[in-house]
Amino acid sequence: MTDERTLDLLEAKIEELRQLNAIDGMDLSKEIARLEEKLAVLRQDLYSNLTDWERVRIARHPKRPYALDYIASVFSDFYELRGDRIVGDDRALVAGLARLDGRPVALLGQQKGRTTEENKERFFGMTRPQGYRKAKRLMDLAERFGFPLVSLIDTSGAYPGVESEELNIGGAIAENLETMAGLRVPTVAVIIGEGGSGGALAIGLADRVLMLEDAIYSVITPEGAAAILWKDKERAREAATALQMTAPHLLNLGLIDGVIPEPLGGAHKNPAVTSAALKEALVRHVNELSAIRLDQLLAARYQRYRNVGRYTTRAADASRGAP
Amino acid sequence: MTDERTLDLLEAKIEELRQLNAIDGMDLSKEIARLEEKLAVLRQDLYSNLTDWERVRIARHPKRPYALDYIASVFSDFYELRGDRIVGDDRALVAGLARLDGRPVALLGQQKGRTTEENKERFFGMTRPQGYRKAKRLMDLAERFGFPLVSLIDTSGAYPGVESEELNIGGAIAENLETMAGLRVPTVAVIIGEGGSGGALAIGLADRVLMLEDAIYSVITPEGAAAILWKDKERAREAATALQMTAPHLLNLGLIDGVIPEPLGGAHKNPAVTSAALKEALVRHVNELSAIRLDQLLAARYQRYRNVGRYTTRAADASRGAP
Amino acid sequence: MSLFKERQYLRVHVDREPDDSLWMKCKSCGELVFKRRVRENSNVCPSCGEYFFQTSQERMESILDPGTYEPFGERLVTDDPLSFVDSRAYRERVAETQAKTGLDDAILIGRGAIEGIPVVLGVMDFRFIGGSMGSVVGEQISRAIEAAVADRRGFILISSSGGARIQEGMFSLLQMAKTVTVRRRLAEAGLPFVSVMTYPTSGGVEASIASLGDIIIAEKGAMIGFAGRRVIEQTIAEELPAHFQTESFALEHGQIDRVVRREDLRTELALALGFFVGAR
Amino acid sequence: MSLFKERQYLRVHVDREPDDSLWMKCKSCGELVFKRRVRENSNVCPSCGEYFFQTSQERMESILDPGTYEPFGERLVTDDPLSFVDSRAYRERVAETQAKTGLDDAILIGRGAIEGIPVVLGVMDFRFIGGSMGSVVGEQISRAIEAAVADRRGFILISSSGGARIQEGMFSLLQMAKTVTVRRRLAEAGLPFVSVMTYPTSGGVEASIASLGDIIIAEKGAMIGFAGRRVIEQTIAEELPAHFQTESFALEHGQIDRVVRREDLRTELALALGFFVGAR
Ligand SMILES: [Zn+2]
Ligand SMILES: [Zn+2]
Repeated sequence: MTDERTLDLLEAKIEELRQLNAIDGMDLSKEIARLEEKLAVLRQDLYSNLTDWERVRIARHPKRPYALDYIASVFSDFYELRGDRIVGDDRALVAGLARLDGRPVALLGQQKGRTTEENKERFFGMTRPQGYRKAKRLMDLAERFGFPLVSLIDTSGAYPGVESEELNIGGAIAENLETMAGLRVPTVAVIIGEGGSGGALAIGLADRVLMLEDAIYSVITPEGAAAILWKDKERAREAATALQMTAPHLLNLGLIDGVIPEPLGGAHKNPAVTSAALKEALVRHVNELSAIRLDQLLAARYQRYRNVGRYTTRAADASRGAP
Repeated sequence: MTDERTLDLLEAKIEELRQLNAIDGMDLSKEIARLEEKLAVLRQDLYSNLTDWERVRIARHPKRPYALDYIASVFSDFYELRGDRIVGDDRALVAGLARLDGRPVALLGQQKGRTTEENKERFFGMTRPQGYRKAKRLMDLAERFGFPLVSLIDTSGAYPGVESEELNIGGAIAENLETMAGLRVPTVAVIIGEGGSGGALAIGLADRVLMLEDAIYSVITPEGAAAILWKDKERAREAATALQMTAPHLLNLGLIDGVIPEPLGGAHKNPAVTSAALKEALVRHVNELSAIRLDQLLAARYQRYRNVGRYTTRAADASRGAP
Repeated sequence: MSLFKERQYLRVHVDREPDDSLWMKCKSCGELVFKRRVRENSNVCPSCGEYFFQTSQERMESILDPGTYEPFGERLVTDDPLSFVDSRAYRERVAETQAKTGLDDAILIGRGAIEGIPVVLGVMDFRFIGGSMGSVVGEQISRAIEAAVADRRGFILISSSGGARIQEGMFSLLQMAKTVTVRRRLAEAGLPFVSVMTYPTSGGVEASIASLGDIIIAEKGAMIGFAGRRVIEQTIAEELPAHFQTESFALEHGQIDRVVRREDLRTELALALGFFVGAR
Repeated sequence: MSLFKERQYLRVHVDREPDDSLWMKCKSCGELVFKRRVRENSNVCPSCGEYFFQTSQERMESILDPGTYEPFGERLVTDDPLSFVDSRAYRERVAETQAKTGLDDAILIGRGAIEGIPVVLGVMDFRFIGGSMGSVVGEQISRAIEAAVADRRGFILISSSGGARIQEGMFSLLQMAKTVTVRRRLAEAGLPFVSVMTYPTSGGVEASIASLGDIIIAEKGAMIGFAGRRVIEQTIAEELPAHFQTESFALEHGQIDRVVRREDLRTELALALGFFVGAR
């Protein structure tokens, strides 16, 4: 099958032809139209039958819109709040207040960098304890003022490092989970790119969990799973499939509430369209949740997470008993 | 007037005479009795008319019982809990659960060291952000389980250092104050030695604030005040008097609720007696507070701190207005 | 407190020109600048951007919508509860400072609006015994918060303080407890508290009310910290980092939300408060 | 998860002597020791103090008062929700582990008493796919907590886990959310949760339920941390401290309350629980 780069080249050629057409007055319009049709078919073929691994690649695409891109396009008046009040300010997790369709919300977003500079600042989008504790602060602020909480999740995982362990990153994640489990405001989480394990879930224990169509959400990276389970990093593709980490799979498994469509080829092919779809979904879900009585909202959240898991009851038998 | 050291020497001499008396069979008992009477009078003279500065010296006396001494003698089953769950464990503030006359309480104690080794470990009794955040954790635990909170205060102040500032020591103290202001359990604080400014108050915003008779509680050390206000460190004695930092003064000013008597010469002269008095006071106050309905307890605490301060209303006059 | 007296007034210069002069000379760039323009520019030099000292009255003016400042409540003066005398009597020191500044103590409180949003605003004044917090400052902050709760407005405190008012002893220390206790009422009422830290926000003020903002904003050039540099240097033999206790140090260490230029403070506050209008 | 398979079993050795032998040889001191004495001594070598591996059943026995252990609830087995196959089928791996250990999954739960204090106890078992937390572990922890709430008993969880059960994918990750959500019920009921961390307590278990104890106790020789050493070494080029992720590292960094020897764990738990008997 043709790959993304070839299609991009073809598109560029068509554009050149179009310019030629315009300048020289020679009529290539039919040929151009035919080429465009062909391109559309190829693109449809390529993207509508994406393998899980291709989705992984789109989810990590360096041109993919990041949290701050959506914060700028979906929300208005973003007012960033920084710092955990304890140790520092983690730039890999941005936080603040913003308006969603006019309504004030508390906002959390995991932010990757594009350049080397940015990645240094953003720790490649991997959240540190400082970030989780800042998130906790925002959760508390949201609760105090009744702001719905929106999380935009995009991280390959919590930052693994000596300082992270020294600052009790596990405890920080656990505390976020505990806080979100009881938070007395509506909460919506959207995986916009990579949902990397506990580092993602830490801000994702929400009333509604949505995914962009080409986002992934997984207990471990495909590479990590391949290394551990297959003892072979090269088998990440297989791992990606086996782990069912894409949005359609997770919707099918009943683990998420909705999939937000992306343009063919991924969000970066048309960020504006993606933003519009994201905004529509966020507004709808926040509105729905805000209409629910708080005790019912909390009861539903409790049931949702209390009941997650798949197991079967074994018939009691003689082998069971005190040790 | 005779000073403490001379009296200690005299006491040692009397003891030597007593031993001589026992060994040699020569009868010195009358002379010894007379010396003892004299010693008692001198001691009475010395200690019952303590100047404020003398109290400061007793409060800082290297033999003075420290928090862990009282924890061992006043409470039973002390079960130490360590760590702030974030950065570290401050050994200058010990925390845990214990029984007071059989009743479980949450306990905070600021702990100085006696040896160089101990002082290194205990940071000379100066609490760091890690300590205040551990205290916060204990406050939350006390609230969750309904344990009364008892603070034993003994610090020259919060630890001033680069790491303290980096870890937002001011914010940590402020958060403790906010937590104690709203804590839904009875709280008792006792200044057992030095109550050094914000570093002491951080665990001292309580329903009952008591002081050992020779303890001090001040907005600044006498030396610090002398340096700032008199531009002369040598004038610490004057500062000690002017600041009214002793227990009798503060009781008189209505800022504390009770003074726990110490033996002549200070707690270290008879730790057992001091412990007994401390225990009696703690049991009494915790019992009294526990009998009060929670909403009334919180209302009384609110009024107490809302109304502290001394000011006069000025007649409105023409000089007042918009700028 | 005079802890800060000998320290460099980072970017802050008191305007000492006689009041009837229309022009002043900027100590930083040397330019003669029109005083009214300076005032209108939040006491920032229109020529070089240097910050001049701003009194509490000037801050009130530069932050609130013109004509909306409304002082309220009673005028309070300290009782001098310890009859304190150091190199001179506290009572005299207060009286002299009152005469010189026209203030009753180290804070002004008032109602007003910022870009139309009603607020209660407290502004501390460093000229009054180093902006230190004694009985009057604690009481006025409490009254301001109570007024905010009664009116259902947000509360803004602009701190400029060396810490506690030593001369009031434990009465002063307990103002930390007092302001924090009353601050809880705002939270319970679902009303926002925005704390603005300026040069300097330290000691007992930093370790109580100022650090408890729902949002904490530092003015560029602020000094933020608990212990004074000298105390730290004396206690430990550590080298202090170059930007120690500056606003960038506080931002880097997660202690504040934002750093703003003084000229932008008003807009900044309006933006922040906007989120809370009509919340809960 | 097999993240820890190649790591040294710090002070932990699986007792591999055939079950019918009365004696075993300690791998540490070389002494032949009477197996029953080892059992009675919490699987600590009576000769040299070395810790041997303790199964969940052995832990139940060594912690609860004799004869008080009462398993409850239903026997649960995973559904293999992803029909997962790596180098082999997850279903087979589970069946084989069940046969080898006699366990249904990586946890045992039960009621019992510790020095007379009624408790609900959960004990994870590292032999079962690295003690990893999948659907069954999450559900059994939830049921244990619910039983504790119903009986008004404290809950104790003894963790020994490499983290999430990869083979259950997102179902596994969400057990973190599940256990934490249910854990709140204990807090609301005013009942204590004591978390005991042993070798190893890491990944998704460390970053959820295990870190939320009202009291957190580490067994001597525990490994406590979120990310595996290898992951950290690969991500960063940092030298790891010698005691990295040991119980003393966790204590030094404020993450746990206490470190206890395995022989003392039972007494320790009784002491801790004693404070909560009859509280609220
Ligand atoms: Zn200038
Ligand atoms: Zn041995």
